[in-house]
Amino acid sequence: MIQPAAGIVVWLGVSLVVVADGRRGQAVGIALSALGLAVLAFVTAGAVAAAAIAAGGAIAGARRFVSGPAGWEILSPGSTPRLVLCIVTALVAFWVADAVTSGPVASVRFAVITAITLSAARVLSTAEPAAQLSAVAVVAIGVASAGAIGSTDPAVWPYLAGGVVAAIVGWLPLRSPSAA
Amino acid sequence: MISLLLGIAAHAVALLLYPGLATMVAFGVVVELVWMRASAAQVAPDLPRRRPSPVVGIIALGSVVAAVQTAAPLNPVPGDERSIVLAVAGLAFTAWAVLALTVEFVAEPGLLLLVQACWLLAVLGPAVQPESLRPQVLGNVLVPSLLPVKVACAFLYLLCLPALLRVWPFAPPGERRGKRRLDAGRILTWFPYCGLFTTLFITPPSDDLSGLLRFFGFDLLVAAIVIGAGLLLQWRGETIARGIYMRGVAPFAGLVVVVVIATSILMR
Amino acid sequence: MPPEAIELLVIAAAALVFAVAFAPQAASRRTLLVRGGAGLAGSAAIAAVPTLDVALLVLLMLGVLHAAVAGTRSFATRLRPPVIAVGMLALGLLLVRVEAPDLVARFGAVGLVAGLAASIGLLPYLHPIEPDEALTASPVAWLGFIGPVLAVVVVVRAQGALPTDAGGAFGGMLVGLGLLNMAWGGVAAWLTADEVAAWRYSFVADWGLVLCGFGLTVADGQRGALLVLFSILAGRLPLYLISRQAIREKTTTRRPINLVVAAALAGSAPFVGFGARILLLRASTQIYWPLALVLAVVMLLWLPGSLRLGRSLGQPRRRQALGVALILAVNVAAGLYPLPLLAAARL
Amino acid sequence: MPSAAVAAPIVFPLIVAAVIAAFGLAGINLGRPAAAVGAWSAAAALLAAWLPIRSSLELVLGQLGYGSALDLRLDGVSFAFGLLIVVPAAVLLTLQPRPWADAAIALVGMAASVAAVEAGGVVLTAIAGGTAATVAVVLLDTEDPDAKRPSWGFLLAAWLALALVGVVLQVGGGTAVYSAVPVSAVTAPVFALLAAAAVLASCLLPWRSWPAQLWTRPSLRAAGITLATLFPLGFYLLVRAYELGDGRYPSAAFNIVLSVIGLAVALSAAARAQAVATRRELLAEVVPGLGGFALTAIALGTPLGLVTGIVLLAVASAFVACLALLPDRAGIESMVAIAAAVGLPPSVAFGARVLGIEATFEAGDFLGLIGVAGAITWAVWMVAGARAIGLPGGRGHPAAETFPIVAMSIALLTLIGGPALALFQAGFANPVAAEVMRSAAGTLGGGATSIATTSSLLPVVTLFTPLLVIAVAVYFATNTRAIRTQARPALFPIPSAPIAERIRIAFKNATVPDEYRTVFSLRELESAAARGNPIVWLVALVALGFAVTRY
Repeated sequence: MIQPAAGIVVWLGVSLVVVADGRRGQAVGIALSALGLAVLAFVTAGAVAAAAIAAGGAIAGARRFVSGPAGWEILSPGSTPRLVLCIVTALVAFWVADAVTSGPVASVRFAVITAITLSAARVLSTAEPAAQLSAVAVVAIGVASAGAIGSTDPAVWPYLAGGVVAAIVGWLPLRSPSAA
Repeated sequence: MISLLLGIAAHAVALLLYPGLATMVAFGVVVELVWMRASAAQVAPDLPRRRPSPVVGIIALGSVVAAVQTAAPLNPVPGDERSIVLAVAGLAFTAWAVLALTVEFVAEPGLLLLVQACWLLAVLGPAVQPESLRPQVLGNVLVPSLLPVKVACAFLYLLCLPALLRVWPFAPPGERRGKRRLDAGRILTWFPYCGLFTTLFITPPSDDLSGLLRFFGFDLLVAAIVIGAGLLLQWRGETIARGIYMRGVAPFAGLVVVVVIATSILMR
Repeated sequence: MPPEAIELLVIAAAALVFAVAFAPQAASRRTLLVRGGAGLAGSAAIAAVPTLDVALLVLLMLGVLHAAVAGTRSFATRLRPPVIAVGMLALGLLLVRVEAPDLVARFGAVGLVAGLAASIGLLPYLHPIEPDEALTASPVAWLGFIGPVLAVVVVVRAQGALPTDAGGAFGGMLVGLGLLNMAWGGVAAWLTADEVAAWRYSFVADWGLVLCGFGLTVADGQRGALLVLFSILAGRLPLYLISRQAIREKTTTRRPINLVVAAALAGSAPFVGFGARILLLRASTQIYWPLALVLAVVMLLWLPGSLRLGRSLGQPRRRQALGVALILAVNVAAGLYPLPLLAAARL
Repeated sequence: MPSAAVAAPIVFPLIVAAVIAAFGLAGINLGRPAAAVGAWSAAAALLAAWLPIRSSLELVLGQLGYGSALDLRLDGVSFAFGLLIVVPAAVLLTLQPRPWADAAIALVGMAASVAAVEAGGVVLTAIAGGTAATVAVVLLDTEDPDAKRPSWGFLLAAWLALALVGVVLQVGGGTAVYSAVPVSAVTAPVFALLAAAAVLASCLLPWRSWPAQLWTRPSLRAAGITLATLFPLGFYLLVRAYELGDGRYPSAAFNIVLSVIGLAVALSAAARAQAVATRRELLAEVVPGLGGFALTAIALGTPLGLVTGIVLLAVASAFVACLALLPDRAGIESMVAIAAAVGLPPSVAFGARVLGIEATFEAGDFLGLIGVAGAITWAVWMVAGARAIGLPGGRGHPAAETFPIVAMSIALLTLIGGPALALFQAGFANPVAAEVMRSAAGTLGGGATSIATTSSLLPVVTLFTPLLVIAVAVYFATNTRAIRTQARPALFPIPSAPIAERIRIAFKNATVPDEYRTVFSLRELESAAARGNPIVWLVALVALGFAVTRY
């Protein structure tokens, strides 16, 4: 029961990253995603992996909490398509994870598909660096979690790397475009 | 080495005397005088100036190559050393040597080239199926299935000769204004053209006096036909002559090609 | 670490040294060294990490870093391609690994191929390009510097993970995309209005050969692809670097050196491109000979664009002239005797 | 003879080129002597390696990396073609002044070309030939970037096609080494590709292409070298193809088609030659014309045809050197050159053309008709030659590049060389046939004084020697001053010219209808693809997904 719940938490978190334009909304979204993926990582790869994901997500969330456009800005005007995208992605991901594919831990498949797809869509749909970097952080931990699929004894390295990437990306100094 | 020197001597005799230069000149002068008389031209004796033009020299060179390829009886050149390709190549040069001097001495060069192409077909066409280029071999061909080609090519050959020997009614731009002179170039080519016809289309003569008479008799007959045809063309005028060559000879040459191909297919 | 990747890393390092030594502008050297060093380190990490998942994370990091450096394009514009690439590669891997019907694994192969194309910046995932952008910030950094190692790692690791049926689809798609990139790149390098874009398309065309080589799952295909990657790193990239000043000054020249460079870029004999083409033709002949015929025809498309690019090099002087001579010599040597390169990669 | 001697004709010029370049970079132009040493050393190396043993000498230096070993072979074919390449190039490099860079590049090109004919396998030939082509293009551009030069695309296409032939043979037959390829591997498609490569490599096409266009360049230094190094290579491939097919092409249809192509080349060159406005334009058509005749002969598939083709190529090779050194002015030099080129008896060209035509008849089937057409083509050449003797010279190239005496000597050599035709054929061309037509080459005979064909004997010494004496007598007895220089009308218009012009105009005026212009606009397509539009990316992904379901 924990695993499906974790999967849903991941979806909720990444959906929040997609539909929120303010830093608080995005920070919570990152945190929720990381929480869900950490739980799933704990189940599939153990405590160290879960800790790595959780730490990475936490640092990314914390960083996002203090930088980027102020406020929550959840479901601001014009965000309906993003909301629809989140719902449709969830349905498709659920179908793929549960019906099309088989094997243990369908929740991980669901979580990874929703995390990567929605985050990538977020990167494509916005020009706001903070939102993009939030999405990148989720992609990082999503990719790290994908390592558990199809493996009975997943290595911990992807989780550590994913956590590190998620933690770092938010801190990068961004420069405005200029001529070479 | 001795046989080599003997060979060179034999070829030299052939080239310079018989059936080469001397024979060509003798035969040519006779026929040319007849032609001049028959065509009622005012002939001005064209005595050698200080030095002859290179045209005559080139024509002589080409003609002797052709003349020694003929099946003239007692020809010092051995039969297996003769080739109709040598003959056509040598004679082909003679038609164009004058062009080197100036364009004004060549009448209807485009039409002449067309006729020459037809003539080449007439000479080489009979060799396609037998796959031999020895003149006497081609002259000896009497296989019934090859006769249509031979007859068609012979007729085409005769049609082309008035043009190649320039007894047609076209006068070169440079000659129209002046008096007609004895044509040294034509004198040199009467024998090779007529002799080659006899060689290719008449059974080769024997190497004796009767053969000699037969060979030159046929040569003279061919020359007479050419003179007759020339006179006819002169009488009918340039327009008719051009029409005959453009609309008659060229399509006939096409027909000859078809006959050659058909014969080759049937004989395979 | 795949031996091809090690070799390409060494060549990339040499290319970086060359770039620093022969860069047209003294001011850009430090930037080149720092950014190039970062790219090289990233490439090394991609090759060295134990799994493809980690390599994807390194790629993601590299993408973010590349998007963060100063450039004329916005951060968002530069960030999108690598993130999309990582996303597609990750989803592709997921679909390959799950227990599912064969078709799903084929879709996984689609993700891997599309992700590979997107990460390098190939058709249909061309990265937007700005003529004035610094080399290190432009898409050429992916095409000419990071891409070779990345491609080798992705292809080698993906081929190991793919089941037979999906492996065939993977190869087929690589060949298809390769042909598309060759044709498009060749024509666009010739006809596009902008010189920088023309250079980019010339890289794209070369990558078409690489994709074909990887797609033709025989040793000669891999060998051909490796030689093309060598020619990208040790030929096209440094020549592009040297040509940038002339492009900026809008100088074109028609001197012999321009023609020789054009020959090298076009893959004429005796340059390495010709040897690579021979190997690719050999590989395609082994698989399906009409493909070799198509490849041979498409290979002719390099020429018009290369003549143009050769002229865009301008008239290199002093150090640059030495650099060009060095590049040409290396390319000729590798073209006439590629065996050491192939042996080092154990191909 | 050590097998390393095989490499000498390639290595020597390369070493000299390096020395010339090194000194040149140091500001010292070693000039003609160095270039001459480089070129003649290659010729000497060829002679030294071949003449003492007169059989194959091979050098194998291990694998190169693309399935081919560095395998060099000197046999009758590579010796003959090596000399065809090296000798004219050496003459030009010895006489014509040129900058050090040009000399070095020319030597490299020559070495590459020799490497192409010494290569033991098809792939190596493709690489070396491709290199020669690249170097030639660079050389021509170095001399004059605005002047005509071969289409690089054509040349690249030729050598890529040959490379493809090589790899197909490697894959299908296990090897691309000429002497080891199984006959069964040389299938009709493979041969068709090889023939296409050969035709493109020498540009044996029935319209005005680079072998003719190069002669209209303001300077003929690079043109001569290019013709010398590139033109024989296509023929070389066709000759080696006999070796690949154990003395024959995979189908008689190839013999016919290639012979017809050769004839078309010779005829189109003749047709253009009879319509030229200057003598130089006529001379420009000489090499393609001879090449056309040579192709016809070589493609016949008989030993006689093959050796005749080689002799014609040798004449063409001599003319490359002659025409590059010939000044564009009226005089005995140009007259002799034209007379030799059109094949006035008893020249080598005369004898070779006669033999070529005879070979077509003796080849059987309908090939005799090709002989008839060949004779007609020759007649057109005679017209063109006669007409051109009185034409204006044309744009003269720099006097420093011309050597009238040498040019005339070369032309004269081919003109008076007719009596030595049998000797030349026996010593130079017959080994080629012996190498590639092992079973049929025995039919070649006649010795040093005559050439035996199936149906007759051409007594070159006994017939041509008196003819030569007569020709000399004719020359001294006649007055060449009667020749009048004047503009002369063409005998017939070239039918292809207006057609080509109409096609060109039609292409130029072709436009996409307005309503489709956005669809077919390459610029707009390109900008759409390069904009980084996520919709395009998504569509591409879907397309790939769809495609994979059809796999």
